[in-house]
Amino acid sequence: MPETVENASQQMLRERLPYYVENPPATGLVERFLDAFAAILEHTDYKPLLDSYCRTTNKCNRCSVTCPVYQVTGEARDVPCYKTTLLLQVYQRYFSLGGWMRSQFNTHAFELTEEIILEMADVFYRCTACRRCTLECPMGMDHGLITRLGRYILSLAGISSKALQVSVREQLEGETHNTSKIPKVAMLNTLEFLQEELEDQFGLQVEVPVDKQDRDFVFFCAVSDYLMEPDTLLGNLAVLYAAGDWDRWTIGSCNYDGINYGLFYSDWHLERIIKQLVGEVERLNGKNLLIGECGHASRSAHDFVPVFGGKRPSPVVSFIEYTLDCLRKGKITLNPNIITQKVTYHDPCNIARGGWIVDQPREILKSFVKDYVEMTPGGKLNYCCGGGGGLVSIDEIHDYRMEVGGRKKAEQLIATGADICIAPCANCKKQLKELVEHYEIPCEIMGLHDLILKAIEIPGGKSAEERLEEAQLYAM
Amino acid sequence: MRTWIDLAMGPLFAVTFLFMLIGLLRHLIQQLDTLFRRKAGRLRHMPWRKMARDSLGWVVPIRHLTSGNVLFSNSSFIFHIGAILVPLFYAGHIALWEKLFAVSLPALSATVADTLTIITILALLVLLASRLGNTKLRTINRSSDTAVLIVVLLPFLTGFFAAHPTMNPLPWQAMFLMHLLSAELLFVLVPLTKLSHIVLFFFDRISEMHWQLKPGAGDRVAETLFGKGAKI
Amino acid sequence: METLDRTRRVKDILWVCVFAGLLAMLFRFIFGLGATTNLDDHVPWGLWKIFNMVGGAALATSGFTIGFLGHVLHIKPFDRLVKPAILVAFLGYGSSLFALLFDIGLPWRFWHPFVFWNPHSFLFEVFWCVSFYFLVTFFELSPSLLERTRMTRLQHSLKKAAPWLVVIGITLSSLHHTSLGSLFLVTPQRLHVLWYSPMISLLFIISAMGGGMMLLGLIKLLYHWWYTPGELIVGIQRKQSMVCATDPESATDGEPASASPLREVRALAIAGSVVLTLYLILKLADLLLRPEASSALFEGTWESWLFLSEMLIATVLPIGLIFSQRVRHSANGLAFVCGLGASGLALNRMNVGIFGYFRDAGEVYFPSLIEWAITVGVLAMAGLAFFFIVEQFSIFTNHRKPVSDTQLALGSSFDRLTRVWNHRLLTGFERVTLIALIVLPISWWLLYPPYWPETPEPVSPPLALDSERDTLRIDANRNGYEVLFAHAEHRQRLGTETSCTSCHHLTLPGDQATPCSHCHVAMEERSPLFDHDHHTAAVAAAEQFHGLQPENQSCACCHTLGAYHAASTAKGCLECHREDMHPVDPPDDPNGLMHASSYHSAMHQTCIECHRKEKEAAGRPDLDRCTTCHQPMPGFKPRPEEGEKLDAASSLVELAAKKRGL
Amino acid sequence: MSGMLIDVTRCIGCEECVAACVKQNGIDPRLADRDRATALDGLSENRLSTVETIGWTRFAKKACMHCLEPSCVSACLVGGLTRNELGAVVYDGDKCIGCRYCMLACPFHIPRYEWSSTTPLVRKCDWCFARLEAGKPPACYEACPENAITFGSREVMLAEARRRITSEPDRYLDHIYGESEFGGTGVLYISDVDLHELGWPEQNADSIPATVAPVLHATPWIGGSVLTAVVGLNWIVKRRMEQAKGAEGSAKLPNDEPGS
Repeated sequence: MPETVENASQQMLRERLPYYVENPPATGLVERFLDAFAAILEHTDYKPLLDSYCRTTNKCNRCSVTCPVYQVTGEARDVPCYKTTLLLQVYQRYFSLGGWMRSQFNTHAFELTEEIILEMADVFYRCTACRRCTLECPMGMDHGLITRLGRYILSLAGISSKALQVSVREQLEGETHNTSKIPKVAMLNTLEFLQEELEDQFGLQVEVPVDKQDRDFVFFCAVSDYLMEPDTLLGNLAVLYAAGDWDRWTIGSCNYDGINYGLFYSDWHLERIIKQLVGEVERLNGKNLLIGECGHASRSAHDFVPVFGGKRPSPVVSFIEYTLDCLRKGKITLNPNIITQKVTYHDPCNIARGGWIVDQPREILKSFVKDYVEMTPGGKLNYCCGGGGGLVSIDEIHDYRMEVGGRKKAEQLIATGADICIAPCANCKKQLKELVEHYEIPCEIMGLHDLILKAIEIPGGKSAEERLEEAQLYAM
Repeated sequence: MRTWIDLAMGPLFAVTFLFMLIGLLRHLIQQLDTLFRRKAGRLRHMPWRKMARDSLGWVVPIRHLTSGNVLFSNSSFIFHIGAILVPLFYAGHIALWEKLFAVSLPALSATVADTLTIITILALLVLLASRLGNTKLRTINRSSDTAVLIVVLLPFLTGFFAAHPTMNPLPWQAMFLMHLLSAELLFVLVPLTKLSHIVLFFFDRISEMHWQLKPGAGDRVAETLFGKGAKI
Repeated sequence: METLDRTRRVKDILWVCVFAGLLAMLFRFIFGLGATTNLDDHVPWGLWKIFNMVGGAALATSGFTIGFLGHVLHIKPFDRLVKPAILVAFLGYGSSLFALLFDIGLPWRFWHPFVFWNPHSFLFEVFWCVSFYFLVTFFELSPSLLERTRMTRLQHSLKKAAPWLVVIGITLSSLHHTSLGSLFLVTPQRLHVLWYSPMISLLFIISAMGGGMMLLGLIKLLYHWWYTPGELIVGIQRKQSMVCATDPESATDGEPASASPLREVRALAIAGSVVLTLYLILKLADLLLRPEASSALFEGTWESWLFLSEMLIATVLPIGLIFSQRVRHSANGLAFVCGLGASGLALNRMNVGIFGYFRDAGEVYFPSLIEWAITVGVLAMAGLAFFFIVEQFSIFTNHRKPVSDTQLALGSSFDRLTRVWNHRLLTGFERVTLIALIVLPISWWLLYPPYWPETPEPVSPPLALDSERDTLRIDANRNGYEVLFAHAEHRQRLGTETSCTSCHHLTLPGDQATPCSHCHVAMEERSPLFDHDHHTAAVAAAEQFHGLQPENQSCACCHTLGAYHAASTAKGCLECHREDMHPVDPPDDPNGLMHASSYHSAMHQTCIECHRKEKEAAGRPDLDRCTTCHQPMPGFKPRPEEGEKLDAASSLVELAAKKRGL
Repeated sequence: MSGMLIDVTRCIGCEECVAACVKQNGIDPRLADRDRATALDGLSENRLSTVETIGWTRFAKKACMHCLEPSCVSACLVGGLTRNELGAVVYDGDKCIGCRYCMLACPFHIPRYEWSSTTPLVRKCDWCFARLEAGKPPACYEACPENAITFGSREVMLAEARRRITSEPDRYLDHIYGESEFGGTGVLYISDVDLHELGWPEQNADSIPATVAPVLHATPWIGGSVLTAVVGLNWIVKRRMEQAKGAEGSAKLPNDEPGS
């Protein structure tokens, strides 16, 4: 495509928002923004939401007290209510009767300018949409939802994080249909590697069921696990084998990526990804979706498969729920005296804030970990790791994530003084590892199933102690 | 003066009170309409119990009063006690409700009503001060936030003076007229400003519902903006 | 898109009328007929019964006339007008019956005429025919309403029954229109002679047929003006109108599609004016046959002017105009003619039903605000129903696709220039509730009925001439029959000082000098005695409440804290006036606010009791008869205009004077 | 068949009869007093009889005339008003739906309506029918001090009226009002003044049901004739169209579109 000469607004966009604009279209930013907003209000049903928020904003500043970003920076622009007002002002001025009337009568009413849109883009991408502020707001305003809507409008207006945009394009329109461009071959040989690992760690001859029809579970995990977190997958396989459910699950080969970046910034992509997942489950005629250890993948499946999944959406089970279920039924046994270090648990926002997965991992951990310490504030009100909402995949804002986003989480980790911190979410693990590195915290970040892998007893395989000695021998 | 009072007590009261009732009813119906008509098909997975527990948590917000901006939250909570009890159960108003709705509510004794009114006025002043004093609050406050506080304060102040002639600087009829007019101003502003949280407060956990997005909407939006078969 | 704005503005106005009407209906049921309407015993039938019912039924006759021409005679342009005619008939009769619910005193007994019969009454016959005809129109309309449902079997059977329904409809209509007319036969002397004629039934049905067709023409023109403006411009060969497909049916007629609506309206107007000429001839014949009517025509009274204007509007003007070629071929001309015909018919019904009775009723009736609100509200509801049915079902056009005003154009409707999200600011729901929010409070203020009735000025008691103290001449109702009360003689006979208390209540301070009429102010009603201003001044002055500011503090002495404006919270009189007030008339209001009895009963109570007791003792049997005290005043001259007819009366005066030896 | 004779020359307008009527019907006297001034002719829901006066020298009691062929009975569509065997026109509140046609139909303007109530009924003098059944005369008859009102069977009253007219020819006009007016009424008046002055309708008018009867009996015939005419026309036109259709072969019937 010949390098067209870029007009002023395009150049300004390139230098103000370097990693948020791929190729800025020519027309004015304000018109694009208002067009996008009008189209959204017409076809989706956000209008009642914005109406009721315009009516009940109380500006009482309670939400700022709980926001991890504001507690660190203390700036006015980080108050969640301020961010929401930016968007609500535009809605009230251009899309409500009162706003139109006010603009007719007083001359200096609110007018949307490019500067305000840029400020919106900057502010919306500082927030990780961890929704801690929603629990504190007396009027129940969900600033996470408004941030998402703001990003959605910006994405339609041409401003959205390049990293997310590229990976979603690959996932939806690329031929590998996953965010990390892992071809099917690469996935299959990772599975072979896991089979060998199982064999030498447990001495089991098993074959990972791929593309099997009419299974109870269709397994989806964050596709980056195939590359970066093999032992979590190993833990998953171990649990499945130990529970004897080996023939009740399968992995789809056409679409094996549970990641859904649409949840962070675009309903349109969210829906199309969910439709891909549901399509895969229907192709394999599976009963339910089994989601691996990934915060936003499990939430986007759990919350949005029923919404976009058509008439009879299949139920969604998180792997943590599945493991707890097996533990309770005694299908798997965990050796309690393997893990000696001090262990703590970090609640990924996407699964804990809604109160879905909070006590399950704790029950599992307490069953086989001797020294377990709880983070304060733990459970539903836990702090965000700083990398949520797709910020972790933007490397350019590494220092923002370290200094501002993850500061509170780092203090929490130091306060617990744990050796191992369990974070059942790919993004959280990546961010926490960077945090640990940045603040030199003597703590190791692992997935929940990495720990289970160490302590699991598989009948017919090597016992947990033998594997522990082998690992220590190997380490020396 | 007497004619002004008759006007304020008669037709003006009827019009503004009715305006408030219908305005709040309109907000209520719009919320219910959104809940049951627009999102009808997608409400299977609404965590109703969790929503009820959270919003009830705000009616008796012990957990919330100890965290965050303590002064602001506590004075707001105390203000709300007085602001709800006094107008409804004050002896003078009981006669009004009996005339209008033929319902006889139990009346507050005079001393209790007075102390509650004083506490409410003080709490309001604290709220006003902290809204103006706190820099963070001042940046994000719209002009209507402070104005609404003053509009709420006026009826309590004038009502208190009207009820206690000894402390009343103005003649009784003037103070009574100001009490009526300020109350009617409050009635008119209730549906138009954030005061409509009288009704919308009970829907404060409604944003759970708004996560139930509309299927197929994304494609139509993209089609509207970029035409058929738009690429990301 | 602009046609949508045109209908939307009309719908907003209709919604305003509907909400005002709903509130008026609420008041009608809460406060009853008396407080909300200007009807009274001399004008029993008012706006709802005459305009909505009689007028509404007359204007909605298009159903049976077009049914006759279209379905029975299969005349060319009318057969396509059958469905709109049925819709107009259904909505017309529906709104009339609904408005009737508010007119009859006990609307929850509307079913009584089905059970309790009185075949001798015309209203019985009207009731049966109108309710059955309403059912017939409903069944005739339902095939087009069921189009969009899957009940094809029901639809098919209804279509098969259609011709029979039309026939029954025509007979029922002819029956009830004649008896609607003969309803007014029952008032020979009350209805003005111009309209009361033995042929009134025939006149009613002929005028109804004419006016009904004119109204249908007007409504069809309005429909096309709203929904397919393109087609109305005759002569300009417009291609398919941009909003919705034109009438494919008419296209195949070989006529240019754009001319078809006018052709049908022209046929209606001509047929209507033919019937109206027949009506004119009958009317003139009726006038000639009844000499007293033709003489009353040119007396220049109210009724004669009303009659002439009615004939002018209903018959002479439309017939005259329809002859001119220019009017017949222009949309505005036809609309004017049809409008004239319809309004002339409505004026005729109002003349017969209301204006004709003024002279006999002796008072002029003008509907109250609530009556107007309910009438307009009911018609607005019919209008909104018309819009809804016309948009959702194919009534005027034959194709299935309904025209709806909320079509969502796929293109974003955000107008870049004016930066306004045009006509999406308010969804339909918000728009209607916003109108309610504005209209209901204001109409509450305007429509709140004054309580029944403003109590009339009390008749002030007579000039009792008490000052003379010897003989009192009390001319109670100033009719020349006065009472000669010999005050001195009574005092003499009953014992001088001790007898005062038998008539006066001397226990009240300063009672001696005050005349009776000082407290007994009203002739018939009891009058309150409590004087508020006197008390506030006295309380402030009295040292007992020393140092209190008159303006504020005196209230606290009687009223409870806080509720100063309510009389109910005040202390009773007896709590202060313990000793010096003894309640003559037992206080019936709880806090003892005293009322003086009416002057009439005050006088009679004291006098007649003694007279009855003393009758035997004094040996005068006629002591307690009215005429003993009430005598015509001497020198009473009957008012001059009575003239000689009353010579017998004057003899009576002398008779009485002689008897009293004056 | 009872009758009531009212002698206008004897009546002095003391309205004792009205007070008795109010007491008998259990109406609050204060309301009656108020309506005395407000009602145009003194008759209202709280005052079922009144005394009309002319020049304050002539008075006549005015209430329901209890006609022999009452126009209100023929008008009421639910049969709420009936004339019973004693000749009194009685109102049945359970049947009435409040259409108020009787108030329009009565030539004497007598029926009154309870405008101030939300469940209104028609109010009218019914000759104290409860007393009549108990054999006692109406309350107004007993209350009149000047016995200007006499009550008994209608023939006796007519005979009494003629006796009085012949005995004092100069005192009375030679006309018994109510003997033949509107087909004869139960209440008869003899007076020295033409009653039209007091607002009664003209003297020689014949009964309304009689004048209206011919039109009433004609309605079934009108209905039948219209029905036969339309059916006949329909059949004729249908047949002619079949022939036309038969002649033109398969041309579509002009009115054969879906809507017909």
